[in-house]
Amino acid sequence: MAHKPSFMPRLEPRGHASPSMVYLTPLLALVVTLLAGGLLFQVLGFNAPEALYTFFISPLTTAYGLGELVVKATPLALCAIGLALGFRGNVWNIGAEGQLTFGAIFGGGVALACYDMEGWWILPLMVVAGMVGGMLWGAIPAFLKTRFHASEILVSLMLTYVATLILSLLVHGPWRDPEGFNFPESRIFSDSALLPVLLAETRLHFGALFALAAVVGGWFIIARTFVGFQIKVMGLTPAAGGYAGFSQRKVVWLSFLVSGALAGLAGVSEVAGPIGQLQPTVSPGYGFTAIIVAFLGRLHPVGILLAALLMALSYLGGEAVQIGMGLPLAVTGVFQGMLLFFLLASDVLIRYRVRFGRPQQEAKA
Amino acid sequence: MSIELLDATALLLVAMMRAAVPLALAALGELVTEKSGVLNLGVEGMMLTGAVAAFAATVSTGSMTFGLLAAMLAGMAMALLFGFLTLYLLTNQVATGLALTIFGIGLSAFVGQGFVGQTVEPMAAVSLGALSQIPLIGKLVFGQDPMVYLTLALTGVIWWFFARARAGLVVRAVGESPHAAHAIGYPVRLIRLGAVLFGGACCGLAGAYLSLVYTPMWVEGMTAGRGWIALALVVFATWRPWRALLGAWLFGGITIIQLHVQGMGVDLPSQVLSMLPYLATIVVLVLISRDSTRIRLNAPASIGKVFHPEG
Amino acid sequence: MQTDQLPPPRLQLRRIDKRFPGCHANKAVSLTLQPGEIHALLGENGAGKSTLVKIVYGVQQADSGEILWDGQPVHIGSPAQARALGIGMVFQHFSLFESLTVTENIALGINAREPLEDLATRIAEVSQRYGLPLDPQRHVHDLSVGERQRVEITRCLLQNPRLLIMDEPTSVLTPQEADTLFETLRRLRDEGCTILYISHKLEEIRALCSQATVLRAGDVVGSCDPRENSARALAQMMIGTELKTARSSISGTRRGEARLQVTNLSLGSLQPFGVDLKDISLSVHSGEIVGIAGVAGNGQNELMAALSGEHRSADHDAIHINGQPVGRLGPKRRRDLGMGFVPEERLGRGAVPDLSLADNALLSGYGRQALVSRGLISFRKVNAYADRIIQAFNVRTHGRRAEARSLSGGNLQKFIIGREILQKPKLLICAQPTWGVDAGAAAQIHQALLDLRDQGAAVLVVSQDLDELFTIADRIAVMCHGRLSSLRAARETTVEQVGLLMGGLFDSADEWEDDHGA
Amino acid sequence: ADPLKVGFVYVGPVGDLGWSYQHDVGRKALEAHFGDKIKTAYVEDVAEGADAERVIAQFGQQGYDLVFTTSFGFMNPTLKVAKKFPKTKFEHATGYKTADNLGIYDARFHEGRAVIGTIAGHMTKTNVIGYIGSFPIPEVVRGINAVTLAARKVNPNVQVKVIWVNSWYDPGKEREAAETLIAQGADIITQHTDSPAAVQVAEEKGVWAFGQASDMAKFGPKRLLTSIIDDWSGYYISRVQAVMDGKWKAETTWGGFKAGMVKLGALNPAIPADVQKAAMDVKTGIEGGTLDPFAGPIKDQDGKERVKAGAALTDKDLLSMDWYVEGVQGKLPK
Ligand SMILES: Nc1ncnc2c1ncn2[C@@H]1O[C@H](COP(=O)(O)OP(=O)(O)OP(=O)(O)O)[C@@H](O)[C@H]1O
Ligand SMILES: Nc1ncnc2c1ncn2[C@@H]1O[C@H](COP(=O)(O)OP(=O)(O)OP(=O)(O)O)[C@@H](O)[C@H]1O
Ligand SMILES: [Mg+2]
Ligand SMILES: [Mg+2]
Repeated sequence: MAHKPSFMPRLEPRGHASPSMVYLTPLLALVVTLLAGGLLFQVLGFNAPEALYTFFISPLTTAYGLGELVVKATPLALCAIGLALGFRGNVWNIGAEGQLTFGAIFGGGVALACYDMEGWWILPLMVVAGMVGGMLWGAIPAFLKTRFHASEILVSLMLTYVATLILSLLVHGPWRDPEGFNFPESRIFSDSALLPVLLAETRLHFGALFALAAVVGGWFIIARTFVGFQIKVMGLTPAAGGYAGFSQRKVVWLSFLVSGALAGLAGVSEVAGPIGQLQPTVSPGYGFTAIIVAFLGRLHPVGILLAALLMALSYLGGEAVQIGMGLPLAVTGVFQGMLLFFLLASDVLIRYRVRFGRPQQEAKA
Repeated sequence: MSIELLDATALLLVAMMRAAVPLALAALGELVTEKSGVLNLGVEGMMLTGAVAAFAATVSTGSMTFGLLAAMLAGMAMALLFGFLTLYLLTNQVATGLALTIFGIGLSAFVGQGFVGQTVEPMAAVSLGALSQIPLIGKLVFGQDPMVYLTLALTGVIWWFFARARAGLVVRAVGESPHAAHAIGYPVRLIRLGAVLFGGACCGLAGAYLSLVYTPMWVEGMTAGRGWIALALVVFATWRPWRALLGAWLFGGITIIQLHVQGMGVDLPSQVLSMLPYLATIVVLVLISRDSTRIRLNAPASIGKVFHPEG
Repeated sequence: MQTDQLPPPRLQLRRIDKRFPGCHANKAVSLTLQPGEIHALLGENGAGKSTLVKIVYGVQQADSGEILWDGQPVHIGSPAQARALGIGMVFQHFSLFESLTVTENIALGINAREPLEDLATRIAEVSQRYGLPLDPQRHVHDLSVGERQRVEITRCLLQNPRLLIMDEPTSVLTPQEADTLFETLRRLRDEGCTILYISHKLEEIRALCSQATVLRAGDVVGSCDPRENSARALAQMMIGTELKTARSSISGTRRGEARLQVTNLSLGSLQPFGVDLKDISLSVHSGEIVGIAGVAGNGQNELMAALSGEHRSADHDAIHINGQPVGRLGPKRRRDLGMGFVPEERLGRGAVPDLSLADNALLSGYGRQALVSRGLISFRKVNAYADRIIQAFNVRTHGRRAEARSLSGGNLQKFIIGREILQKPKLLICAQPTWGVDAGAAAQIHQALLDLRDQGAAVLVVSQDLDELFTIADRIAVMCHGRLSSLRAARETTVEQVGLLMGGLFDSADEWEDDHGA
Repeated sequence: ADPLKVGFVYVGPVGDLGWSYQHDVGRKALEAHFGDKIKTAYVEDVAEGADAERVIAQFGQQGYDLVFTTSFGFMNPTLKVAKKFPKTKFEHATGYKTADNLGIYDARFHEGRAVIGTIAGHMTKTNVIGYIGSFPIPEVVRGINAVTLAARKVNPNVQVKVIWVNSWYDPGKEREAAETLIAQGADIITQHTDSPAAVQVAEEKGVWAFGQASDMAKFGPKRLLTSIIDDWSGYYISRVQAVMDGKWKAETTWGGFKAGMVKLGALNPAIPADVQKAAMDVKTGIEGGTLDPFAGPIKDQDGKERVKAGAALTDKDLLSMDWYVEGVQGKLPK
C-alpha cells in the first residue's frame, strides 16, 4: 500500500456550514464545560454538582437575578453589536471601552448641566449626547485611518487609556460633587436624568431595550441592507469591493461611527442606569469583553445577544460561587477561560467533520 | 554639561531602557508569532503566567535561572494551548487570544495564592568595575541588568532571522500565504506552532522580568496592561524588530519623562501627563504610517485567518 | 508490455482515487509516463487534472491507489519528497508570496540550499537562457501575471527535474514566449526529462505532445496521439459532444458612435514598480470589438484600473464614456453610464470567493439591475438575476447558493461575463476573457461577446492570446511599456506583425499610423 | 444557633498585597477568633460601578448579618442596598454617608504619617522627601500634608515632591516613580499606593523608605525605616461581637493609633536613638490626645494662613481636604 493507514483523528471540510451543528455545538460545549469544570472543582476539593449549580443556575432563580443578568449583558451586547459590524468589514475597533467612557462623559455631562432642571427632554438629550460622544471618540481612529493610514487597532486602544484619564480628570476636578467632601464622584443625577426601571424590585432598566433595538437594527443592517452587504464584501475581499465601486473609507467611517455610537449608548446607559452618577470607573472592561462576545456570537446580532447573556452569567456565577462556596476569583477565571475555549473549539464542527483513519480506503481493503 | 546633569540623564536613560524590557520582550515574541500569520491577543495572560511561574520557581528553588526557565515554559504551555486551539481546531484567533488572557489572569492568581508577600533576591546589574563608573555611558552601556542586554541581543537575532536566515524566510512566507507555502510543501501548522511557542516563551520572559527583576514580588495582575501595550507596539513597529524595540523605548521613555515632569512640579494635572505616552504613540504612528505601501510589505498578509490544509 | 530491456516507465499511476466533499475528483485514474515524452493531460474545467497532478507532487494525498516511480512503489507525502525524487511542478494557481522577492520565492520552492546572492545570479542566468527574463530582486506583488508565471517556470527549471509537471503554463505568455518555452521543453525532453503538460490550448498540445490522456469528470475517457487528431476531435473527446465554434451572426462590422473615447491619458501607477500609462489614445465604437494585445506587465492592469474607475485620473476629460467625461468618476458612476467590466482576476476581484453566486450577482449588478431600492436589497430580484445568469450562460453549479470559490475557473468566468452582459452594457471592457478556460467554455464566451457586439454594444478585450483576438476582434492595438499603438483592422494584419509590436518595435511599424483615430 | 454570616466586598484582588489584602487579613482574624460561630465570605476584585451594587445586594439577599464594603466607590451602592435590606447591617469604609443599618469606618492613617514625617524630617540629608500618590483624593492629600507638616516641624527646609501614578497598584509604575524621585534628589521615599515596589527601589538605590498598609520590612531589610500598618482585625472583631451581643448601632468610627486601627512597624535600628524618641513622642502624644498633627498655625502652599495658631483642623476639614500645605511641591488639580 502506498499509504499507511492512519487512526489519527483529522478534520475533513464539509464544504458548507452544517445548519444543525450551528445550534448543537454550543450545547456540546456546555456539556463538556460542565464535565471538565466539575472535575476541576472536585479536584480542588469542592462539591462539583453544588458548584456547577451555584455557578450556572442559582443566579437565575430569582427575578432580581434575571434582572441583573440583563443589566450586565446590556452594555456587552450594545458594544459587541457595533464591533461586529466593523469586524465583518475588517475594521478593527478595539477601543469600544474608550468610546463607552466618552458616552458616559457626554451623557453624564448633560445630566450634570441639567442638574437643577426637570423635563422629559433631559433623558433623550443625554442619550443623544452619549451616542455623539462615543461617535466623536470613534471618529478619531477613523479619521487617522482614512487620512494617514494609521492602524485603527493601535489608535483606538491608546485612546481608551486617554478616555479613562479624561474621565478621571473630570471627576477629580471640575465635575466632582460640591457636597461630596471632594471625593472623586459627581453628584448623583437628578431623577429626570435616570433611566426608568422596567421591573420593580430589580435594576432592569431601559437600557435593555436599547440593546434589543441594537440587536434588531444590527440584524437588519447585516441581513437586509446594501450597506451591510458592502461591509461584508469589503471585509472578505477588498479588491472585489473596489471593483464593485464600494469605498473602503466609507466602511471605516461607518463602522467606527456606528460602533462608537453604540458603545457611547452603553456608556450613557450605565451612568444613567445602574450607576446613577459619574465615577472614575464606569465600566469593568465591557468594551474589551465585548470583543470576545462579538466573536462568540459569530458576529451575528442574535448570536451576540446569547453570548452576552452567557458572559454575564459567567460573571454572576463567579460571584455566586465566591459567596456561596468560598471559591476564589482565580478559580472562576480558570473556569471562565475553559468555558470560552470549549465554546470556540466546538465551532469547528460546523464546517468540518471529524474522521478517524481513511474510511474509503479501509472499506475497499 | 555638568557631571550631575550627565548622571541624571544617564539615570533617566537607564530607567527608560529597563521600563522598556517587558514591553520589548513581549512585543518581539508577538512579532514573530504574527509574522507567521497568527494573531495571539493572549499576551497579557501569557505574561502573567510567566511572571507567577518565574516567581514560584525562584522562591522554591532559590535559583533565578530556574525561574526564567519556568517562565519560558509556562509561557510556552499557554501558547501551546492557544496554538492547538487555533491551528488544529481552527478557532477564531482573536477570540481565543482574549480567552487566553482571561484564563491566564485566573490561572496566575490561582497559582500565586501562596506566594503573595514573599520576596526574592533581585537580579544584580552587570558591573564592569571602572567601566561602569564612566559618566553617562558607564551606567548606560556597562551597568544594566543582564535582561536589558538580552533584549537588545534578541532584537538583533530576530532581525537577522527575518532578514537573512532561510528559516525566517519560511516563516514570512507562511505568514504571507499559508496556502502557497502548503502547496510547495511546508508544514504550515507546525511552523506556525513554532512561532506561537516562541512568542509564548518571550511573553513568559517578559513576565519574569517584572516578577523577578523589575519589582521582585508577586502581585495579582502585576502586568497592569503591559501586554496590551506590547501588542500595540507590534503594529506600531510595522512588524520590524528594531522598531519594536524603539517603540518600547519611546513608550517607556515618555512614561518616565512624564514622571520627571511631575516631580519637577509642573502645573499640569497628572492625568494629562499620564496621557502623554499614549498620545505620543499615536502621533508617531501617524507620522510613520503615511507610506502605506511599505507597511503592506511588512504586514503578514494572512494574519488572523484560519488555515486548513484541505481548504 | 514491459520487458527487461526497456527502462521502466518514469511514472505510473494505478487506480488513483480522490474524493472531495460532494465531488469525486479522480475515479481510479491510471496513467503511464515514459522517460523523455511530453504527455498531455486534457479535460474540461473541473475534470480533475489539477487534482491528479497535485497528488503526484505530494500536495494532496490520494484516498487510494498506487504511485510507481521508475518502477518502484513510492509514497509521496510532501512536495519536498517529490522534488527529491526529481519531480518539478508549475502550479495553475500560483504558489507565490507577494511580499517576497523573486529570489526569495524561488529559494523557498527548491530543495537546494545556497546563498541568495548565488541563487539570484543563477535565476537571472537560467531565466535568460530559457527566454523568460526575470529581475531576481523585484517583489512579486509588482509583477504582472505573466511575469509571475515565469517565476514558477524558472523555479522548476532550476532543479533539473526528471518529471516536469506543467499545469497550464502558457495561458499568459505571448506567442513568442510560448515558442521559446516549447523549445525549452523539447530540449528537456531530448535530455530525457518527462513532461506532463496540461493546457486548454489544443493547437499547442498538437504541436508539442506525443501522447495525450483525456479526463472527463474524474474518469479517464481515452488516450491518443494528439498529432494525429485535429483540435476539434480532441475537444470533442473532452466534452463528449459536438463543439460549437464562435461565429458572428452578421457579416461585416457596423460601427456606430464612439462609446469609449480615451484621449492622451497619462497616469502614474499605484504600484511602486508598476508601469505608468503614457499618452494613451483609443476609441471603441458601438458594434465593434477592439482587442488590445501585449505581453503581460506592459500597463494592461493599469489601463484596466483607469478604465474601470478603480484608479481615477486627475484629468476628467481624458476618458469619455458615451460622450460623457468620466476621468474622475468611480466605478459605480461609470457603470451607470452603461459600462460593464470583467477583470482579469476572477476570484478575489471579479467575485468574492466566500459569497454565494447570488451575492456575487449583486456585487456589480446592484445599480443597473435595480436590485437595491432605498438601501434595501431585494433578495427576490437578486435571486432571479443570479438564476438568469446561471441559466443563460450555462454555468455548471449546484445553484445560486453555491460559494463562488466552489466553481471551476471556466464556470466562474462564464458567470462573471454573464453577469456583466445581462446588464446590457453599452460598453463592455473585458480582460483575459478565456484565460485558463476550456475549449468548450471559451467558445461560449467568444460567442457571447460576438453576440453582444452584434446587438450594437462596444466591446474592448484585453488579451495575451492572439488567436483569441484574431478570432473575435475587429480592430487591434498593442500595448508596450505603458504606451498603446494605434488601432488597426484585424483583417489587415497578421499574428506576426502583432507579435513584433508586442516585442516593442513600435516605431518601425509606421504603416499603422494611417489608421489612428479613425 | 446558626453561625453569624459576615460578608466582605473588596475592590481589588486579595492578592494585591495592599488594601484588599489587609482587609482580608482582618477577615481571617475574625474566623480565627470566632471559629464556628461565624461564617465569612468575600467577593474580590469588584469594580466600582454597576457591579458593586449587585454584589452587595447578593449578600443582603442571602441573609447575611453584617457586610463590610471596603472601598470609597462602594458608598452609594451600599447606601442603596442598605435601604433594601433593613435586616442586614452594613459598614462602609472611607465614606461619609450613613443610615440606620449603615455605619462607616476609616482609619486615621495621617496619624502614622505624622510619625514617619517626623522621622523623615530628621533623617533626610537632601531635604527632599519623595511621595508617590495614587489618586488626588482627600485621604491621600491628607497623608501628604501630615508628612509635610511633621517633617517641617523638625526640619523647616524639607520639601515634599509628589508624583501621581494614577493607579492603586501597578508595581512597575510605582517603581518608576520612585526612581524618578530619587533621581530628582529625594533620599526618602514614601508612598500611598499598595505595592512594596518603592521599598525595593529604595533598598536597591540606598535611600530610605517607609512601608504602607502592611509591614513591608522584608522588602527592604536595610532601608525600610518603619511601616504604617492598617490593622482592621480588632475593629472587625469588635463589630461582629457587637452584632452577636445585639448592641450593634450604625456608628461613625475614625480610629487611629489609640483604637489600634493604625499601627507602626518596628523601627529600623539605623534610626538614631534621639530620632526614635522624637518619633515615639509624636506617637504617644497623638495617642494621648496631647498632640494634633493638624494643629495650627498651618499655611497653605501659597503662604496663606489656613489655620491659626491654637486652632486645629476639624474632622470635616480633614475629610474633604483638597489643598497642599506649605512645603509640598506641585499643584493639586482643581
Ligand atoms: N440569497 C437569499 N435568497 C433569499 N432570501 C435570502 C437570501 N439571503 C438572505 N435571505 C433572507 O434574508 C433574511 C436574512 O438572511 P440570512 O439567512 O442570511 O440572515 P441570518 O441567518 O440572520 O444572517 P447570516 O446568514 O448572515 O448569519 C432571511 O429571512 C433570509 O430568508
Ligand atoms: N480542495 C478542494 N475541495 C473541494 N473540492 C475540490 C478541491 N479541489 C478541487 N475540487 C473539486 O474537484 C474537481 C476537480 O478540480 P480540478 O482543479 O482538479 O479540475 P481541473 O481539471 O484542474 O480544472 P481546470 O481546467 O479548471 O483547472 C472540481 O469539481 C473542483 O471543484
Ligand atoms: Mg443565517
Ligand atoms: Mg486545473
